[in-house]
Amino acid sequence: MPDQVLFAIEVMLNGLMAGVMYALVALGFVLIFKASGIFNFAQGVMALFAALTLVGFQSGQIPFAHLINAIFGTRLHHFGFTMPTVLAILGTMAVMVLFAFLVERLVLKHLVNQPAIILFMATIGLAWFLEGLGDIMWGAEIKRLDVGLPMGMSGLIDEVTYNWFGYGFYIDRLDIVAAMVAAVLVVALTLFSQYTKQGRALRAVADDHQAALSVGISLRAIWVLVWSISGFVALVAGIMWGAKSGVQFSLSLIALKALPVLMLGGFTSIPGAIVGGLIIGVGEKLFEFTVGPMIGGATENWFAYMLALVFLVFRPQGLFGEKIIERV
Amino acid sequence: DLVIPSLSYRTGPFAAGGIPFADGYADYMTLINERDGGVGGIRIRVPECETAYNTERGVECYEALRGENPLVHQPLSTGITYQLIPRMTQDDVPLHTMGYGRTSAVNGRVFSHVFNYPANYWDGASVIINYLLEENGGDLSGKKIALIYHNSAYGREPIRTLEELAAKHGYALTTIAVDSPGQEQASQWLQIRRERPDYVVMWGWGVMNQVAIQEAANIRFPMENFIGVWWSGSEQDVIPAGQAAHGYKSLAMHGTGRDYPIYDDIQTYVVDRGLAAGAGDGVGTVLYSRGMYAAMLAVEAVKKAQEIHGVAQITPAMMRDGMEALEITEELMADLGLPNFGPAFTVTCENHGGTGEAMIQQWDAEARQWNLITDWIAPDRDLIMQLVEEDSMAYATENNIELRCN
Amino acid sequence: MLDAGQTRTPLLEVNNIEVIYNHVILVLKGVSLSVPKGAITALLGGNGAGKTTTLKAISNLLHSERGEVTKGSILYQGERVQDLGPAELVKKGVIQVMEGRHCFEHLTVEENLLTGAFTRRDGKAAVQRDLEMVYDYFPRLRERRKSQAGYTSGGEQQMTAIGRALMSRPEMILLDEPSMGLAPQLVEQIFEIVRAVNEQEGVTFLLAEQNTNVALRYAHTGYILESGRVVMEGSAQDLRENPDVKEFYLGMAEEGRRSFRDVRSYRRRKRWLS
Amino acid sequence: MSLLEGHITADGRKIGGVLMEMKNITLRFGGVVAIKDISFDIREGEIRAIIGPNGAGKSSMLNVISGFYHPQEGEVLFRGAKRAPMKPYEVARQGIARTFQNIALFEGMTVLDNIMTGRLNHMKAGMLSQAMWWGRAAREEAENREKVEKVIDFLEIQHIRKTPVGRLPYGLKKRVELARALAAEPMLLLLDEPMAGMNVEEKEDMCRFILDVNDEFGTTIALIEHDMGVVMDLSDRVVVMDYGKKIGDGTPDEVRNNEAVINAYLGVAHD
Amino acid sequence: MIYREAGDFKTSYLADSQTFPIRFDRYGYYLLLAVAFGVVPFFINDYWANAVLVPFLIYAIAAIGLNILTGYCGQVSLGTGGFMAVGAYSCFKLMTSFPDLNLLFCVLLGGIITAAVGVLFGLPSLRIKGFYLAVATLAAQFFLVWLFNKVPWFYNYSASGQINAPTRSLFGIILTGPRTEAWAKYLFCLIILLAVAWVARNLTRGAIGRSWMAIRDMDIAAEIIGVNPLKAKLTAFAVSSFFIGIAGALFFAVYLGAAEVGEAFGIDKSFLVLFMIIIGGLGSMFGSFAGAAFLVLLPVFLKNLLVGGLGWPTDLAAHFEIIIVGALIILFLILEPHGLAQLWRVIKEKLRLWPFPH
Ligand SMILES: Nc1ncnc2c1ncn2[C@@H]1O[C@H](COP(=O)(O)OP(=O)(O)OP(=O)(O)O)[C@@H](O)[C@H]1O
Ligand SMILES: Nc1ncnc2c1ncn2[C@@H]1O[C@H](COP(=O)(O)OP(=O)(O)OP(=O)(O)O)[C@@H](O)[C@H]1O
Ligand SMILES: [Mg+2]
Ligand SMILES: [Mg+2]
Repeated sequence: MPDQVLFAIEVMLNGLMAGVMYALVALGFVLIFKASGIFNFAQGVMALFAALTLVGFQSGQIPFAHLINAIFGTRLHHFGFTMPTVLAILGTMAVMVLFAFLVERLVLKHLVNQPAIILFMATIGLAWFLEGLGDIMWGAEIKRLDVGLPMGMSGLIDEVTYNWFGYGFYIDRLDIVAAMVAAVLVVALTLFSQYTKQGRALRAVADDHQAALSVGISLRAIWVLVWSISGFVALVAGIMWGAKSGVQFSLSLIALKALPVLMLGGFTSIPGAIVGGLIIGVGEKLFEFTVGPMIGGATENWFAYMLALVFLVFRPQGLFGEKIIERV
Repeated sequence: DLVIPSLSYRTGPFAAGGIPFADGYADYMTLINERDGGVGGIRIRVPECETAYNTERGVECYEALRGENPLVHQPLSTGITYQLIPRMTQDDVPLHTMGYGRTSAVNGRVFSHVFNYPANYWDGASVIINYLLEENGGDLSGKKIALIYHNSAYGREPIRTLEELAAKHGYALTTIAVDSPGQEQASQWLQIRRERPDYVVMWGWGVMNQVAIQEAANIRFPMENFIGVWWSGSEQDVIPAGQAAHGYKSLAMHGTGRDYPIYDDIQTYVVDRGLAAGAGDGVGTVLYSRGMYAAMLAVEAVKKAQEIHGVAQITPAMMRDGMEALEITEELMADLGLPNFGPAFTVTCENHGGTGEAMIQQWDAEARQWNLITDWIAPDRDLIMQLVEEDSMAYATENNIELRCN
Repeated sequence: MLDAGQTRTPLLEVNNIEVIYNHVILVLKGVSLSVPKGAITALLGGNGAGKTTTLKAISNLLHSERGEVTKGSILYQGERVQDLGPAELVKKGVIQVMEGRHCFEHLTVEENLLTGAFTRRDGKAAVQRDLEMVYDYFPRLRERRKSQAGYTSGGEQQMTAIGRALMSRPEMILLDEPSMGLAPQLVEQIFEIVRAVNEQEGVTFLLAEQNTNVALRYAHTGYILESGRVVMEGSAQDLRENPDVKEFYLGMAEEGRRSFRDVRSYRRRKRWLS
Repeated sequence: MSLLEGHITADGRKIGGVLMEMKNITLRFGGVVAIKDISFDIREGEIRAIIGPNGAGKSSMLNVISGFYHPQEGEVLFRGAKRAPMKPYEVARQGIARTFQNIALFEGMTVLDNIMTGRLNHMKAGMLSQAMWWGRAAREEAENREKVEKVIDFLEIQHIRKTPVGRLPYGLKKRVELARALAAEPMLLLLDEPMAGMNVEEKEDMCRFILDVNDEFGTTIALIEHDMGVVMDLSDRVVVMDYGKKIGDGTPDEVRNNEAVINAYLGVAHD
Repeated sequence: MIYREAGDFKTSYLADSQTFPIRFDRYGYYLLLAVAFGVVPFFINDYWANAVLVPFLIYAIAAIGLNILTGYCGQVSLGTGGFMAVGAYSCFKLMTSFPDLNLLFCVLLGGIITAAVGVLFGLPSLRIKGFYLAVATLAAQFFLVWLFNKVPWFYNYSASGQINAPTRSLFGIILTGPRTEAWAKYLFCLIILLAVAWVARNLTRGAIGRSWMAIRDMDIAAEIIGVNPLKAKLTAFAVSSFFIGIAGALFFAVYLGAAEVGEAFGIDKSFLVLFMIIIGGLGSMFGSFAGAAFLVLLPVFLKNLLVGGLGWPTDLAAHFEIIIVGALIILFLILEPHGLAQLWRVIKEKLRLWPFPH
C-alpha cells in the first residue's frame, strides 16, 4: 500500500480513538439530558471535580486544608497515608452520589417543570459552584493521576502492522482501554434506558415533568439516580483525560470537545454519543492532516463544529436523536 | 513603605503555573523584610491581586492598585502586558515582563517604561538553535526541526526568529500549531512521528506542556531531542508524565534546584516563621525560583533607584530610573546568595532586554529534578536586534512615539 | 343519590383551602369539598373558576406551577397529605389525569400506558392484563399503539392520558376535563367507563368538567365553583334541577334545549356570589 | 368570478360561489393514511363544519388548507385557481387565518401582543422606521392597535389586555386565539375545536362571536367541533370524516340522518 | 399605595405602548439619566471607569444584542465572543486604514460588518433549532477566533498578533489610547448604550419584535399565522450581531485598548454574555442591564469585600467568589426562575398591592 494511504489509515484509527475519548464525556451529557431535558453545563466540571477528589483520596490530601490553614493558622496538608486506588475510586463514587443527592435536594427539586433554558442556567450556577469548591477543597495546583492504566504506544499493534504493511501504526494503549470502557458503558447504559422500567420513566420525565409526577414517578429518585450515574461517567472521563494531561482546571474544558459530538449524535441517544464521537474524531483528524497544513493548522476545534453543523443541516435532531416533534 | 504588587493568578486555567510564581515573588519580598528590614530601611508591601489570567480582571487589578502608588508591575501574562504598556507609560509606572510580554520592548528608545530583561522569546529561540548548533558541531544544515506551539500570539513569537535562523543555518523548519488549551494533541504528534524531525522545539503553557510531553513519550520521541521554552520547563510539566519524561530539556533563564544559599535564608526567615505564601513545599521549584528571581531583580532596581535619587521612599518614576540603570554582576549575584543563578547584564536606555543569555536544563525523572547541562548560551544578538528594531519602530510610528535616548 | 354500596365516609376532605400562585395571585379563596368513598363527585364551574387548581392542590402538583396552598388542609383517608410528594400520593392510590392531555410526546402510546403502571408491584402479567383492558376500552389506541404520542390526534392523546391513569389501579382518580376534545360517542363511552370502574372496582372519582350535562348524569354529587369559591353543592339530582344550573350550565330554556343560533343578545351573567 | 351562483340562506345570509375546493386529497404519514382521497368545497360566506371521530383526519385537513401539511395527492383550489405548494406564511397572506386544537398562543407575550401578531401582515414599515419609532412605524402601530382594540371589544376581553397569556384559564385562551385570528381580517377563518373545554354559557358566547363574524364581515368559516349542538345549529353544511375518508357531506339535517354518520360518529341520532 | 397605575390614564395608543407606562417608573428613569449624565461624569475616576462602569456599559450593549437573538427570537447563540471579535477587528482595520475616519463610524461600521457575518452564520437556524443551533454559533465562535488568529492581515502583520487601538478622538475629545480621560470613555459608551437600548426597545415593541417573539414562543404556529421565519430569524441575527459588533468594537477600542483574539473574545466571553441575559431575564431590556450589572459588579464587589474588607488571601477569595456567584445564581433561580427582571416585576407587583398582601 502506498505510504500516503497507510498514513491516512493510521490517522483515521487515531481519530477513532480520540472520538472514543470525546464520547466518554458526551455520555454524561446524554444521560442527564435524557432524564430531564437538562443540558448539564456542569458536566465538564464534574469530571474535574471527580478526578480531583480521586487524586485527593489517593494521595491522602486533607480536604479544605488551605481554607483551614488560612482560618486557624494551622499547617495541615496531608493525612500522611495514601489510599489504595480501588478504595479511592469507591470513595470518589460515594462523593459523586452525595453530590447527586445534594443537587436534587438543593437545586432541581425547586425547579420542577421549568423550561429547559432555566434548568440549563441552574447547571451554570452549579458549574461555578463546583469549580470553586473543587479548588478550595483540593487546591488549584496540577496533580498527577495514576490509577495504573497502561499508556504509550502499543508495541503489539506497532509490530503486527509493521509486519503486514512495513509501517507500524501508532495506537495509544490508554485509548484502547478507553475504547473498551466506553463500549461497556454504552452497552450497559443503552440496555438500562431502553429495556428497564426506570429507563422508560427517565424518558417520560424528560418529556413532561408534571405528567411524570402525576403518574407517580418520583422525580427525586430518578434524578438522584441519573446524576449519580453521570457522576460516575464523569469520573471515568476524568480518569481517562486526567491520566493524559494531569488533573487541573483545563480538564473541565473537555466539555467543549464533547459538545459537537453530542449535537452530531443527538442529545438523547447513548449510541449516538459514541457514533458521533467516532465521526468527529476521524473527521477532524483527517481534516487537520489533509487541509490543515495548507491553512495553518489548529483547525480541529472549529472543524468539529463545522462537521456537526453539516450533519445537522440534514438531520436537525442529530444522527440518532429523537425526532423533534413539530405539530400544531 | 514600598509597594510592589503582585498581579497573580491562583485560579483559572493557568493557576498551576501562577501559584508557584506568585509564591516565589512574595516570599522573596518577605525575606527582604524579615532579614534586612526592607530596602534602605523601608519595608516592602506586596498587595496581591487575582487576575485569573484574564485581561479584564488584570485591568481591574491595575486600576484598583493604582491608588497605592505601586513601583512596578509584573503581570505574568502577555495579554495583560499589552493592556498595560500604554496605560503605564502614560501613568509613568514601569512594567517588568521577565521572559514574556512584548519582545520588542527591548528597545528602550520606543518603550520607555517596559523592561523585559534578562531574556525574551526571540533570544530564547536563538539560544535553542545555538545550543543545537553546538551539539551538532556547528552545523545544522539538513536537519529537521519542528516547532510545536500554542496557537496564540505567545506561541507564534519564535516563528519569525526560527525562520530567519533556518535561512541562516540551513535547517528545515516545520511549525505545528496546537489549539488552546491543548488537551488534545494526537494528530500533532502523529505528524511528528511521521515526519521524524531531528528536534522538536516547544512553545507551550499550561496543560499543553503536560500533554505534549506525555504524547512525545507515547510516540517514543527521544526526549533529549525535545526542547521547550522556559515556560515549558517546570516540574509540573514533566511530573504528570512520570518516568517517561526523563531526558526532556528546556531553556532555563535562571538556575535550578535548591542548592543556592538564598534558600537557606528563605527557609529560616520565611518558611520556618510561617510567613511563606504557599505551603512551603514549592521552594526551589522552577516557577517558584522564577518568581523569586523577578522579585530579586525588582528589589535590586529599588536599591539602584534609591542610590540614584538619594531617597529611600522612591516613587514609580524613580523606580523606572533604577530599572534603567540596573547592573547585575556575577559578584552581586553571589552576594545575594544566588551565585551564577542568573546572567550578568546591564540595562541601558536603549536596551531594556539584558543579554538574552539562557541555559539548558534537563529533567531527571529518577531524582525528580532539573539539572543544568550547559553554561550561559548567548543568542544571535545581531539578528534579534534587527527584528526588535523593525517591530518596535513600526509601533513607534503607529503610535506617534518620539524616540528617546538621543 | 347514592347507591347502596357506597358509604358516606369521606375518602377525601378538603377544608377551606386557599391557593396562591407566584406569591401574588390568589386563586382559591377558601374551598371545601368532601368526596365520599366510592362515589363520583363532579366539580363544575366556568373558565378560571379554579377547578384545575383545586385538583392540583389535592394531587400536590401545585408546587411545580409555583403555586402554594396557604391555608386550610387536605385529608385523604383522614390523613394530612399536603406535604407528601405527588409520587407518594400515587402510591397511596390517588392519581390525576391532567387537563390538556399531557402525554409523553416521545414515548409511544403503549409506553405511555405502561408508565401509568410505574408504581405497581404486582407483576408483569397483571400489567399486561390491564393494558389489554385499556385497549378494549379504547380500540383506537390499539391501532396506534406503536406511534409516538406526539403524533397522535388530540382525541387519541386524551384517551392515552385516561388509559394511563387507569393503568395505575388507583383508589381515587382526579379527572380533569375528560371529555374535552372527544367525539360525542366517545364522551358517553368515557363516562360509561368511569361508571363501570366506579361500580366494579369501587374507585372513587373526582372529576372537573365543563360538560355539565353529561357530568351530572353520571355523578352522584357535585360542587359548583365560581371565582375560587364553592357556590353550590348537592346531589347531582338536586343540581340538575336547580333553575340557575339549568340556565347557565345546561343551556336549557323553558321549552328544552336552546338553539345556539337563538342566543341573540349577550346575556348579563347572573352570579351567586362575587 | 364565482363558479356557482350564490344563494341566500333561511336567515337571510348570502352565500356566494366556491372559495376553496379540495380535490382528491390524500395525506400519508409513513404508513398512516390520515386523509384518503377526500374532496369537498367551501363556499364564500358559509359556515362549513367538519366533524368525525377522533383521529379521523380533521385537524390534518385544516393543516392541509393552511399549508402546514402538503398532501401527497390531490390539489387545493383557492378562488378557482390551483394553489401551488406554498409555505404556511404565504397561505396566511392570502387571507386564511386559523386557531389551533392545542392552543398555540405565544405564551411569553401579553394578550394584546398576541393579538397584534395577527396583524403582522398588515404592517409594512421598514426596519429603520421601526428602529426609530418614527413616521410609518409609529403610525401603523397606532392604526393597527385601533383595529385590534375593536376585536378586543368585540370579544369582551378588555380586562385581560395586558395579562401574559400563560396565566389565563383555558377558555379565555381559546378566545384570545380567536381574537388573534380575527385581527388578521381573514377571508377564510379555520377553527379547530374552538369550543372544547367550555361550558354551555361560554359556548353560547363563542357561537355568538362566530355568527357575528360571519354576519358582519362576511368571513367564511370552516369549523371542527365535537359538540353536535353547536355544529347543527351553526353550520350551513357539514363534512363528515371517518378514518380519513369522507362518509357524508350536506346540510346538518341530511348529515344527522345519514346512517353511516350515525354509526361512525354520533352513536345515537341527535335531536 | 405610592406605586400604582391607577389614575395614570393614557389617551392614545402610542402613549399606551411607551416604555415606562407608570409615572413612578418614568420619573425614576429620568432621575437615573440625570445622575448618569449630570453627576457621574464629574466624580468618575479611572478605577470606576475601567474596572466597573465602562465594562458594565459595554457588556450591557452586548447583552442587549444577544437578548434580541436569544431572549426575543429564541435562537440560542454561543457565538457572541466571535461576533464581538468581528466588531473589534473591523473597527481596528478601519481605524488603522483610515486614520481620519470618525471613531463613531468605525464603531458603527464594525457593527454593520458583524451584522453581515451574523446573518451568514444565522442561515442554519432555518433548519436547526434549540440547543442544536448552538452548534452553528459555536462553529462561528471557534472559526472566527481561529481566523483572526491565523490571518496576519487582520492584525496588520504585527509580530505579536495583538491589535492596539491607536489614539482617536471625536470632537476633539480623546476617546481611545492611553490618554483617554475616564469621563470621556464613560460618556461615549453611555451614549452609545442608550442609543442601542432605545433602538432595541423600539424594535422589540413593534411589529418586528412581535414576529421575533412569536417565533420564539412557537415557531410553527407563528409561521401559520403569517410570520416569515426566514425574515424574522435573519433580521434577529442581523440586529443582534450589529449590537454585539458595536460592543466588540468598544470593548477593544475604548475599554481594553489592546487585544488578542483568543484571550479577549474566546468562548468564555460567549458564555459570559449568555449568562448575563439568562440571569438578567430573557426577553427583557431591563434584564440585559441587570444581568450585565450582576456579572460585572458582583465579582468586583465580592473581591473588594473579601480581600479588601475581610482581608482574605486572594486565592481563597477568588475561589469563594466563584462559589458565591454560582450559589447566588441558583438561589435567584429558585426564588424566581425567569431572571432578575422577573424578580423585579414581582416586587413591583407586590408594591402595587402594598399594603395588602394580595
Ligand atoms: N400557573 C399559574 N400562575 C398564575 N395564575 C394561574 C396559574 N394557573 C392558573 N392560574 C389562574 O388561576 C385561576 C383558576 O385557574 P384554573 O385553571 O384552576 O381554572 P379552571 O376552573 O380549571 O378553568 P378551565 O375550565 O378553563 O380549565 C385562573 O384565573 C388562572 O388565571
Ligand atoms: N405529523 C403526523 N405524523 C404522524 N401521524 C400523524 C401526524 N398528524 C396526524 N397523524 C395521524 O393522523 C390521524 C389523523 O389525525 P388528526 O389530528 O387529523 O385527527 P382529528 O380528526 O383532528 O382527531 P381529533 O378529533 O382527535 O383531534 C391520527 O391518527 C394521527 O395520529
Ligand atoms: Mg381547568
Ligand atoms: Mg384534531
